[in-house]
Amino acid sequence: MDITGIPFFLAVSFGGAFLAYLLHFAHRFLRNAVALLTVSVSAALLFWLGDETFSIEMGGFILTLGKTPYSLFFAGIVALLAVPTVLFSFTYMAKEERPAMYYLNLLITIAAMYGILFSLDLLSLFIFWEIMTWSSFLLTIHKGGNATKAGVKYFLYSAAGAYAILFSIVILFNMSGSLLIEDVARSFVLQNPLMQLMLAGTLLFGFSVKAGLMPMHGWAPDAYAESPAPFTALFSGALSKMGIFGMGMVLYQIFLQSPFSLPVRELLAWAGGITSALATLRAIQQTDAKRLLAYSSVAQLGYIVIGLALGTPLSMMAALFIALLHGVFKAMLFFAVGAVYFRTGLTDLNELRGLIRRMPVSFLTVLMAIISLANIPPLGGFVGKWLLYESLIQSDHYFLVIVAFFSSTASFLYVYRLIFSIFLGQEEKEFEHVKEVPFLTMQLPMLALAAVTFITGIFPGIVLAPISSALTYLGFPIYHDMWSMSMLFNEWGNRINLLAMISVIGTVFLTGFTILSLYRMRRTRYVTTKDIHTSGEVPTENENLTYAINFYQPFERAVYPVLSKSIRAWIDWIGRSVSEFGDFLRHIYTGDGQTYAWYVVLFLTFMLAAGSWLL
Amino acid sequence: MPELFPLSPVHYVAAPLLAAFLLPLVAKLSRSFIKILPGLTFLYVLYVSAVLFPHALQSPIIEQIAGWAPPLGINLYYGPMAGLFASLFSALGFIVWLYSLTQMKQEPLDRFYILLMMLVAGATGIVLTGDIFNLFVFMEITAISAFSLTAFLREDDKAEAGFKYILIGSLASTFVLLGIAVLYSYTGTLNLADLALSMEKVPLSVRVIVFGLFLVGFGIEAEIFPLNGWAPDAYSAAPAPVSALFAGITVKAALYALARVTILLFPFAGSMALISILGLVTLVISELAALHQKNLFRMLAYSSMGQVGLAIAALGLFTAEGVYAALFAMINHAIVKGMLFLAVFAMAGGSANLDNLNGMGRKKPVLSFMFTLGAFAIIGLPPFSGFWSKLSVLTAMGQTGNYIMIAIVLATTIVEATYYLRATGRLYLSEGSPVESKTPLSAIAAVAVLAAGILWIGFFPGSIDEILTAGAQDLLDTAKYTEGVLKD
Amino acid sequence: MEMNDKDTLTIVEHIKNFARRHSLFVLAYGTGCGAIEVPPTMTSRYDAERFGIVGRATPRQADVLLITGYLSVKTLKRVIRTYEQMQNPKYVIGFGSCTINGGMYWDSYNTIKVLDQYMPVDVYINGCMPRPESVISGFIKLQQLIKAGKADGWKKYQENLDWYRTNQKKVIKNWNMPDYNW
Amino acid sequence: MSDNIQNLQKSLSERLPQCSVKIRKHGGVELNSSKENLVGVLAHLREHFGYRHLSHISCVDWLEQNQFELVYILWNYESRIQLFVKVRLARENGSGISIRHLWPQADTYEREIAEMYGLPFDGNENPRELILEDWDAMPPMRRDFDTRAYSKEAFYDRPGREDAKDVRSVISGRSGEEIPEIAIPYTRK
Amino acid sequence: METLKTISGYFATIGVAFTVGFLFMGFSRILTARVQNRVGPPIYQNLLDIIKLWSKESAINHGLMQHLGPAFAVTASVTTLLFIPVLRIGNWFQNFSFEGDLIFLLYIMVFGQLGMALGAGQTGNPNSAIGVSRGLSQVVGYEIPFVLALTALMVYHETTSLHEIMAAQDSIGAWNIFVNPFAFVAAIIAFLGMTHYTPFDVPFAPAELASGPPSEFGGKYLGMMMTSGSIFAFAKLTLFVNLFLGGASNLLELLAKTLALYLIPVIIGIVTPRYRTEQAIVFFWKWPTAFGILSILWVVWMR
Repeated sequence: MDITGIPFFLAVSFGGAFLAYLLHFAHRFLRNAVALLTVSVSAALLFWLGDETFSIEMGGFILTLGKTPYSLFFAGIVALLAVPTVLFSFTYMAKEERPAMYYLNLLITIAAMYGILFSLDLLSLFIFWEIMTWSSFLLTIHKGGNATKAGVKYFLYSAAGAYAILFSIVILFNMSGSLLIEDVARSFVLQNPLMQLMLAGTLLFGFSVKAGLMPMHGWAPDAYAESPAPFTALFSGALSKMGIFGMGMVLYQIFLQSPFSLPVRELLAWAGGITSALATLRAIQQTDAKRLLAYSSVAQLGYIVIGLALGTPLSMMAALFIALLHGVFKAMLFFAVGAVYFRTGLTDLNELRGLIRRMPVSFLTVLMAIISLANIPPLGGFVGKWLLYESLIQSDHYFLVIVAFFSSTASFLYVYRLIFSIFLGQEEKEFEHVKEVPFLTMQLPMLALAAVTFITGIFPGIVLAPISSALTYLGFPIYHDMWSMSMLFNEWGNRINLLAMISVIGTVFLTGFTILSLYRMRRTRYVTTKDIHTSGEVPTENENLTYAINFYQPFERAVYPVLSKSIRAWIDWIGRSVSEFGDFLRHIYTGDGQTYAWYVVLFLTFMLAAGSWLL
Repeated sequence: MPELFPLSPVHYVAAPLLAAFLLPLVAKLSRSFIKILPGLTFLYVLYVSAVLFPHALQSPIIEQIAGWAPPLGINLYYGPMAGLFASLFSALGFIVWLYSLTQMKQEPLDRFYILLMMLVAGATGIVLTGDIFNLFVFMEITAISAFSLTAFLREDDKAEAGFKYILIGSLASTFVLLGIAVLYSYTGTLNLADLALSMEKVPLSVRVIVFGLFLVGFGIEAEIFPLNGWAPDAYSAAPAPVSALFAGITVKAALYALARVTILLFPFAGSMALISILGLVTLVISELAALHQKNLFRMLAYSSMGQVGLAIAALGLFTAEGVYAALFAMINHAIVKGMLFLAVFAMAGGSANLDNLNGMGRKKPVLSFMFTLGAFAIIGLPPFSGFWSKLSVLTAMGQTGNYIMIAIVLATTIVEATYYLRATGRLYLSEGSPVESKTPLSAIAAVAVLAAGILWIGFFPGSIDEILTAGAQDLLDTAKYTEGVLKD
Repeated sequence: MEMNDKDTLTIVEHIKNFARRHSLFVLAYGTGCGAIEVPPTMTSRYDAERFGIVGRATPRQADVLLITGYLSVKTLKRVIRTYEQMQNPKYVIGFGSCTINGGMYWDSYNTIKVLDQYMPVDVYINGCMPRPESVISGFIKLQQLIKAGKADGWKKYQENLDWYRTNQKKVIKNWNMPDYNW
Repeated sequence: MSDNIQNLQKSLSERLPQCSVKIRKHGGVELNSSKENLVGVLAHLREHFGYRHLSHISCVDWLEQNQFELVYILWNYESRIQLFVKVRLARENGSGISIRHLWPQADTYEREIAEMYGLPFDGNENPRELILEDWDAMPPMRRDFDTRAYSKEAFYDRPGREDAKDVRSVISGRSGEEIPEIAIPYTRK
Repeated sequence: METLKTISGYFATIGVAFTVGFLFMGFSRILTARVQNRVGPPIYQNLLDIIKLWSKESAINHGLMQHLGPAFAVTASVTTLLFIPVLRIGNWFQNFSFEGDLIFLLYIMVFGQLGMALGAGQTGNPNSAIGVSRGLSQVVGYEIPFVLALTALMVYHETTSLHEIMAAQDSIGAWNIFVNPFAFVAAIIAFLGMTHYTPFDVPFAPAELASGPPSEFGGKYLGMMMTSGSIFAFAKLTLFVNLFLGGASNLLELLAKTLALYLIPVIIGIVTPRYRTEQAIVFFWKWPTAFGILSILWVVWMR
């Protein structure tokens, strides 16, 4: 088999999954080694992936696989997160039950994501999409208990999305007679505009479910909160990006020529903006670290959708850049929260506190990640947001700028709450013996990703190069003077020099830090966090004065009119109503033989009456 | 054929019936024969299938009973479609036997196996026969053994369910018999092929009435809404292996009969649309009814009805793709639902509450895995068999431009996913009674065979493509059927 | 500029000294009736801010601890705690006769009588209660002491910590406070 | 008003025959109860006489009789008549009965009395310190506690006040004014 | 030589910023005192405070993050300053202003706040945490009108570079305060929030929160923060002058313009009581935001 071909690539990915599963029964170490090897080899193979396409017939349909620059970029995201995820799982999952199942599903999920990306036709995309859905569903319910509920919710939302996609696929197939995206796109433009709108609408709806776009985000908080932490990193970081991938494909490969393209994209951009704003507000309310991050993910994906929907080269660059960066820093955050959970068994922000001296590396990871998330220079997050704002302003979306900026600023609130509640505040006696997580399997993935945020902050060109080729593939004009290795330009010709920026920030920071450290160094004392000014009181050992509960009460009061309504509750209500209606329908089956006999007779009478009437 | 004695489709019916009559005698000799004989019978029938089915795919085998040529004599029509179903039935019979070896403990076992074999024989007879009265007889055989099996566990509520089944089932027989009588009075023939040719003798209004009678009669066995009231009770009352057979065999046989009769005798557009709509209604209502169901077997029963509704909806399209899809859905359903019934029974036993699944993921990992597999397959997730069947249904609908139907089917799939995943999730709940119990190998083997089928079709849907295409052709091509039967 | 015996002060230290005495951040520990005398001192009528005297709410930022009246044993513990949390150099002003000799609470079972037994007091302002004028004159006295380098209570406290601790522990039975380490 | 008090006294005597009821000179009604009846009486007053409000629990140290007297001051918002329920308890090894279940605020008063008089309350065991901190001497509000001696012993005196005399006696010595008996400082005999 | 000159330019900028910053703060204290019928401290009082704080003999911290907090703060203020063109002409006070743009400035300004918030968080003092909670909430309030105003300016001038916005206001008539008064109103109200003067000083409310976030900072840490605060005040004022008043061509002009601008929050601060956090947020989202939207509509109409 050609080792640069897609089949080999997928064979490695899927085969590794089953091999790891089988080897679990031989030895734990072997399983881990194979799992790590699988993801690393497939990540490495991405570099040598050949251009040729590959077709196979299955059930009367021709499935075509092949790579495009666009899919390669997303595959890069997957690979970038898959390796740390698997590495992080080793120690993390050692405590959990059914590790074999976990690795099987994890690796299948990863492989299915590659499959989605390398599908050139809609059906194989759908097949891999569903494989990804069920394997991630199984991962979500891995913990059992509450996770089951969350998992089912996730699956149902996903199923709604997936079947919307399938609906369109069937119709598109019927129209064009081919499943290849190119052919579909070609015959798509020949349809009447309303049909185009319907099809693109259902497709976009389906993909946006995975991306967690409001109002279809209801699964995200529960699923992210309940799934095992390493997988959550992949879930939020890479899996949700599949929705973005699909939306990009639909918008720019199929739907672009339609007369409805522009209004739909405009609508989508607003949906993204509103999603980011509302999800940010919800994130501020959360008291569970993982739920907080879940809402944050929804919000961040909202940004990506904004950029994706605007469709200017700059905005697309922004969208894809944020897609990568969000994957990285959200993975860091989920890893760190997972590390904390691993050591303390807690994710409740009201109970955690003061871990900074116990888990400094996790703290550093979270710090880097939230600086990146809050778009503060000099880390990578800033670059993405800069591109996004510039593109928004230059494409005359002034109010969208405000919405985006609002949620970006409001995101300081929840990131601060996250880092404060977990790591800062008074140290708790309960956590006295908490140790930092092991280096190789848990710290290393976190630190490696932290390094990525740092490097992309200085040299975004590393990421912008593949993005540019991906965008060129999608048909965007990318001029080579839009960016250089460490400089960005907007369409008005203004530039921002990231290298100068980091030098200034770095120099000033180091100077300030040195002055602070050296000046009266010997008279500077460390005191414990119990030694604080509390009107002269000494907090006893069991007293903890950290202010964590209802942390943003004033803010919540200010935005109460918005927060008092819930889309999720509304959708849940619909679900409940359907369920109750089903319950009601069950009364048809009374359990009484006479009734059933009457049904038969009445049905026959009805048939005969209808027949005679028709005649 | 270099056999000791010539194999013929008759053996499908004859062998189980013979074995059923022999069983009480054999039981006198040794108790252990009771268990072995049915297995041997099913194996033999499977062997017959293995030999005959490839031939049937090429050209239908038409067997005349007692040497009388049609239309005077009774004939068996063993075409691709019939062959497919007959093989499927005997295979399911074998698997259920395998499963019952250890899981079925309710005495008298000999009577259980007699009824089992009669059920299979009757259903196979429905599929094979070319004579409409014979069809009625076989239907009665099937129905009576089904009634008895429903009440086999001999508890009050089971008896009640059995009684309901008898009540409704006898209505069905009455209507079918009435229909046959009317047809006979007009045409003077009972042979299906001959009837098909002489249908113009029957006035249109009578045809409509007879169609209505047949629809109700077969519809009751095929679980069409609102005629399926018996089904939830019967499924939950019968021992699970029998329920698996209900889902896999009786319903399929009735569906076959309905399809065959409708296509041969009542090929007007209205009837097809009606069947399609009825299928959709059945699908929607059963899936919704299953949504809140706490009783596992009832849940599976509703789901069964839903799946049959899906198949009927596809069948009602009456295009080659539609029938192909319907066949695919039926096969998929027979395998998957059979497996689910068996797996659930092996895990939760007769107690059918959903809570009994709690924590099974730890106690019985293999069966839980199989259940999960089955649930995924029936929801229609790739790469399992259900996906391809559902996809073929959808494309068939798409080709006729019925986008609304597609939407309805997909929407019900979401409902289906809800309750199946709720059940799947239960498996992996942490709580649950910590009772350890070994599942016997035979049960696991039976379930595993079906699971292998799911995976096989899932990964190689092309492998049954040929059979299904031939089956669809066979069903739709009425001219070929009548010619084939009447040429001798 | 009046030089004390340390003529060797460098220019930097002069500046420091000047800044220290003209920027006094006051933490008013409002015990007893003296607390009510502080607001007029700070506000329009007496305007202590013209001397650079500003109120601060936390001991970490404050230079001057203003003890405005009698101290019960329970309060004394908090005052000591607060004093120890202040950063060097730090000054204490005892305010009113209660801090000097117990005042009207001289025979109470629960109030200490002499504050400088327990912590170093740089300036006492007598009176019961002293008026704002006296308070300001007390502050000016403190400024003079700082200028002369004599407001060195914090050094004394460091040097004689054991003595202070003995006295403190004599009245505060349950001594459960962090160590004083600067 | 006085009618009301009369009526109250009458109905109280009828309903609570185990207590002696009398009208106080300065308004209000006084009710003497025994320790055993106390909780029942208070509950009765609360439920049937509208005494919803417990204003205070006060303690009197009858050193000479070797008794503590607890005074429960109740208030009726409707009739606006204050009610004093008094109960005498043994001074040494005596104990009161907690009425926290009737009035939660009683907890504070009971803790104060327990701390200041050393009188424990059954049902309010081991209360946290309320006002004093780490007090290890005799409860300071007992009449046999000598505050001056304690203060002399515990706290440092600034030199220069050794000859301190009572201000009033100095003045009377100077002017010949007679000090009323009530103003003479209490000294232990 | 050129390098040396450039580097000395940085230091000169920082020096000027610091000096002007503390003088302005001293001035505001005097002004407040006069309004309250007091004499008030000398104008250099803030310098004395800062020197005193730096001359403190001891300092305590509760851990590395508290140690880093003031460093973050000073990084934010100095970086902001260095990326702002202080004067229109000459290259001494330009520093790095060609390398960044307004959006960068918006975000780097938050850097210090986040650092301070983290530092304050580590102290474990509940007052600090409450202050931070209020402060960050308030940021969300005032950033909205501020960004609306900035967007209006950026769109009007079709640039995100502060330089070009400044260059476009070459005559008094072209000053943005006259061209787009709505933007100015929105931005200046946001500026009130940014400066944390009353009525928006609830994060630091001394009587209520013991000065809020910095309540555990003393000695050199507080000194660093106050130093940084002085520089930051000047940087923000210069930014506003550049945005709305056409920048300045010499230091004197800059002083006059910044002082004029500075008087606005000071005078409003003297005479107003304090908003609660949610009131402040709602206020910011009401009037200034309305002005901000008007300013954008104004720009759209003008183009």
